Amino acid sequence: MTLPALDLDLEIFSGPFDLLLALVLREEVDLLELELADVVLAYLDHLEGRGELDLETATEFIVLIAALLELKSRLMLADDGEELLDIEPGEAAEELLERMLQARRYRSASTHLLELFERERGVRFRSAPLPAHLRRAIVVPTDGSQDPAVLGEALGRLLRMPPTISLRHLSTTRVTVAERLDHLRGLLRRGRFSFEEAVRGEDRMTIAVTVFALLELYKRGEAWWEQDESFGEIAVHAVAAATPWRGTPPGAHPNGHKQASEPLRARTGGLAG
Amino acid sequence: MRATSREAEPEDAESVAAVASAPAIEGLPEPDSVTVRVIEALLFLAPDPLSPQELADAAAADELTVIAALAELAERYAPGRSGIHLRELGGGFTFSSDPLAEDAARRLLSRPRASALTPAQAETLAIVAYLQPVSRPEIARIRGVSADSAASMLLERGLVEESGRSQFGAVLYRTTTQFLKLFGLRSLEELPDVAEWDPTPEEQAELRE
Amino acid sequence: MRATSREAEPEDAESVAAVASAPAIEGLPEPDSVTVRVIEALLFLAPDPLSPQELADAAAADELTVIAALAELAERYAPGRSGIHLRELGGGFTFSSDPLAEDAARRLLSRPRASALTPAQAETLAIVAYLQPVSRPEIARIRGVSADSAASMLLERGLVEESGRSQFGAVLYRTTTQFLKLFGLRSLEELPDVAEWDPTPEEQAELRE
Repeated sequence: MTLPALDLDLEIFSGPFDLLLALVLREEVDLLELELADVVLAYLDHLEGRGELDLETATEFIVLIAALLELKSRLMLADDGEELLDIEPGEAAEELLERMLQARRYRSASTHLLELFERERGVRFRSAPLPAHLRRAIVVPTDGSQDPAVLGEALGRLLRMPPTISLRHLSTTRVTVAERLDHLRGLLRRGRFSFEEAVRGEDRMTIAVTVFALLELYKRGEAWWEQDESFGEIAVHAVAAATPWRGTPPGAHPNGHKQASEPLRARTGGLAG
Repeated sequence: MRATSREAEPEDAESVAAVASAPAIEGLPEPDSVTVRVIEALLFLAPDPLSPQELADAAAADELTVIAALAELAERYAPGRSGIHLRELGGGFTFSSDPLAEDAARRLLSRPRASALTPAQAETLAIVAYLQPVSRPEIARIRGVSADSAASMLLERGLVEESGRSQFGAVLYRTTTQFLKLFGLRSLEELPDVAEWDPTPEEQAELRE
Repeated sequence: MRATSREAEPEDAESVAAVASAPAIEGLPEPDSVTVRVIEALLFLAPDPLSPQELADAAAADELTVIAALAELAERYAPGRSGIHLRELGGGFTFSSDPLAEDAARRLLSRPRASALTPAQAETLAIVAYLQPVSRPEIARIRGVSADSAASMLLERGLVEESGRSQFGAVLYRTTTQFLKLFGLRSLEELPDVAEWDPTPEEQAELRE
């Protein structure tokens, strides 16, 4: 079973996961109304039902749900995502609350305006043209006061297509474990390479997926790695290569998640230890 | 009755009052004040003269009551009493301003009032300027939204005018001399080249993606 | 001031009369009947509300006389007395029809009455009304959803207009005189304080959960 076929039965949507994505992108499903936690739960149920973890699908799911979360948080908090990075979680929650209060305030104000509008709807104003004799007599002293460029711009506006919906959030992060596996295996043919080398110039998501691929190689017994110091270079070795096996590689615990933590932290910064 | 009123100086509101109130002697119904107020409001709103028949239909009153209401209004809106006059014109009734106010009106209305075009007006005017003659439905199709209020304002401001009818019967519009004057153009040839505002090549490439 | 004016039913033209006639107590000049008629004619002709200053300039009268004339007219064109009402709206004075005539007006004029506002339009309008000048991204941030189509419709309907650019280059919006006119407001001051709709501390606590 592939991810697109993952069937969801949510409050506001029922159908395959990929259709939900398409609807969100076309803004036919309001992301703000979508409980992403329910999507995650549905996926966990699905995993449980299968009884095994398909890394490929799992990666794809994590990437997509992360992109949705990011998109949703941007929608909810601010239009400038960069600013957000500096906000502490507590502050972010406060800001979210403040926005909810503001939205409520103006929603109530709009109810008041609608009442005014309804009350005034029976009132009409005269909009008859001026009597001809008055119109003729009025000289317009404003010759040349308008800029013809205004007209060209107005027409140009009409010629322009509306901006297309940005797919950047999802398309740039579409990296599969299989691709990264191929990449790493290519490097492994040399016997040894540094992790830095394997992910040079890549975005954060690709780096994370590369870590998954590395774990996969380790699981299959194709590679192991070592790191001399925190934040130091991570050297990846092919198991068949000349370097002798030196016992348990760092971070090699029966639990895969713990294995992942070491290189991931070292690489993504700040928390290694 | 209409013929009589025309012969007796149709432009003079006093004659309207005289004519309309004449049948009162013959026992017109006393109009209720609500009907009078409705007729008054209708005359105020309508840009063109309204016949008693039209007023009766709209106010859901009978024509005799309407005539009685008109008589009452003619008395109130009479020269010397009010700055608004009730007049009978071409078989219909209409309010007009007191000629006394003509100079003041000229001073008031000739003053360049806030005259920047709204975006909707600019778009509509641009379409008429470049594509004339062009019909209202066509303008709406190009803009994607109705152009009715913008087109009315442009007509009102004397920037566009009607220019015959399309083969499907829709009124066609073209720009006026006034438009050229306002924009400081000698002729339509002087309108800026539209290509200047076409999407840039980069934008086009982006659009194709 | 705001609270008072709301209690005194600003929608009622009688309060207009009260406001306009208030200075009479302090000894307004008795307006001559010609000036009253000229003012009456100007209000009838002008498409937009006119301020006492504008009326004074056009009628070549002093402003106090104009205010006295307005007070006299407000008494004559009051609800219950006339089908035409004198109203103070959008920073000036204008005549409107009595809502009593709405059904008849709809039957008579092809022009339909203003279509209803959608909730999205009303919310966007409320944000512009209270926070003006305000940019589209700011509106979207407050609403939590895009405000593009709602803002375009409000522009199209002439309820909001562009008002320069923010320091980041985003177009800023403000409400128009048309907005005040259609919502029966003399000025923005008449809008109730927005804090009035703030949730109670208990409600806030609930939101925090």
